Amino acid sequence: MFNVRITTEAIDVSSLLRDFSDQDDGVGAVVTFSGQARGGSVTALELEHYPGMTEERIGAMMRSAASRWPVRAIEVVHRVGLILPRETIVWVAASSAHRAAAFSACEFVMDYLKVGAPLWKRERDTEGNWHWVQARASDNDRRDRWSAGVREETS
Amino acid sequence: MFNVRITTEAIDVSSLLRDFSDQDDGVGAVVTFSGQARGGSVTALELEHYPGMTEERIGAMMRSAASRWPVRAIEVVHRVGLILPRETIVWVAASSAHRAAAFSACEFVMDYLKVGAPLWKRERDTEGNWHWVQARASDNDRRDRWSAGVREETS
Amino acid sequence: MKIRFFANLRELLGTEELDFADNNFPSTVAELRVLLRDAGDEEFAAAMADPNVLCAVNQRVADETLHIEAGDEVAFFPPMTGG
Amino acid sequence: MKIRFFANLRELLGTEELDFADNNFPSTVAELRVLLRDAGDEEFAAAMADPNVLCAVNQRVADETLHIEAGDEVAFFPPMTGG
Repeated sequence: MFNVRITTEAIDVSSLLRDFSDQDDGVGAVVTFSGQARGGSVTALELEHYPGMTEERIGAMMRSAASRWPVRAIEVVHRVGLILPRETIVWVAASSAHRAAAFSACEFVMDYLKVGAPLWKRERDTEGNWHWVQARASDNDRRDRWSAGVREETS
Repeated sequence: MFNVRITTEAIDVSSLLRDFSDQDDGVGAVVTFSGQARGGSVTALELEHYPGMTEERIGAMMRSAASRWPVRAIEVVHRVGLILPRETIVWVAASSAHRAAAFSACEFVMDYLKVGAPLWKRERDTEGNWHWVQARASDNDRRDRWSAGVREETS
Repeated sequence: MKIRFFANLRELLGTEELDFADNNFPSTVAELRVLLRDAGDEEFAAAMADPNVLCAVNQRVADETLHIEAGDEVAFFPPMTGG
Repeated sequence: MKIRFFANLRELLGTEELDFADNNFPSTVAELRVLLRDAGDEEFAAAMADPNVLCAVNQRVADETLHIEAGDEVAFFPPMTGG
């Protein structure tokens, strides 16, 4: 029902979606998010995390989502270690009998994960130098809108 | 970039996600929706559509989404004909450099599709009788909230 | 000129298409609805009068006052329930 | 008692863990930050004073006034940038 996994292995979104969709007897709606490493001036990413706390924090986010919307299952898989362009960094899936609930739960978990799960990213530039990624205020804004209550009123 | 397909074949969300994720050089964010036929008192669904108009209408929804958010690609696959419980009825995928755009575009297209694409659903009950599914006011409400402008202001 | 029917309208009428001689063709969607009432049974006639039943002209949902012209593709159907 | 450091703090300090004798342990997060300034170079000291740098006690982000007790798991890290 609530599943979180941190892995150094490559994430295969295709098989994750197959397993997530199959686990339930026709749940109705499944929404997924996958975040990929972009290419261009970044030649690699490295993700570091706080073992234990990461799983605990993401677990709390999933339970919080489930208390707000009638979700059936939520799954998060986050990769750590070295990640190359095009590879998947994170996968979030949510299922529900109601599509609006599945959309909200998936986006909610992703918005909280970005700013509240102890993971840190650094990027390698074309010259081979590593730079820690700075947190963005816009990510805090996206999380905060879930507590503003505006979205629920309009949903 | 914008792809819509109506099919009588079973929809394999797993391979659709693999192809959709692979088409782009590390786009950043991919959001997908899949709607499955529920089981229980409904033993089968049958979907009827207006060929040509269905593709045209969904195409217009995808273009409308792309004009509102910076999306890279949108794909819709909708099954018609006989559909059994657990099978996938519809698939919507949206990709963007920004996760908020991918979430919004995917949900927008799905909300409009529900009430604005010429498809009709009937259900077979446990006694083998077919019943046309009635449109729900809540589906109109979900579409209308995209024109209320509230969501954009909070995003 | 052909008129198409979908879903329960198709079932009520027992056919997915009606032929209309072009010279008898009404000028607006509203007039066409009136003409079509005699094409089926009472339930079909009621559906034609139901404002929830939609008319598409050239694959776009049309206003009741839209003028229909020879060569237009016309269809009637109930509220959509895809997805 | 051990204190863990992540990301750029770990790099600045050159280690992922510091040992503190329990009897020297400060009573609040704020006091611990002051004590830790001497553990690294100037840049590390500045990070310890930076309110954006977070402290987790027992795997929860902690308020500056939180009392730290023997056996607590304490960690410092910059704003999170996962996903």
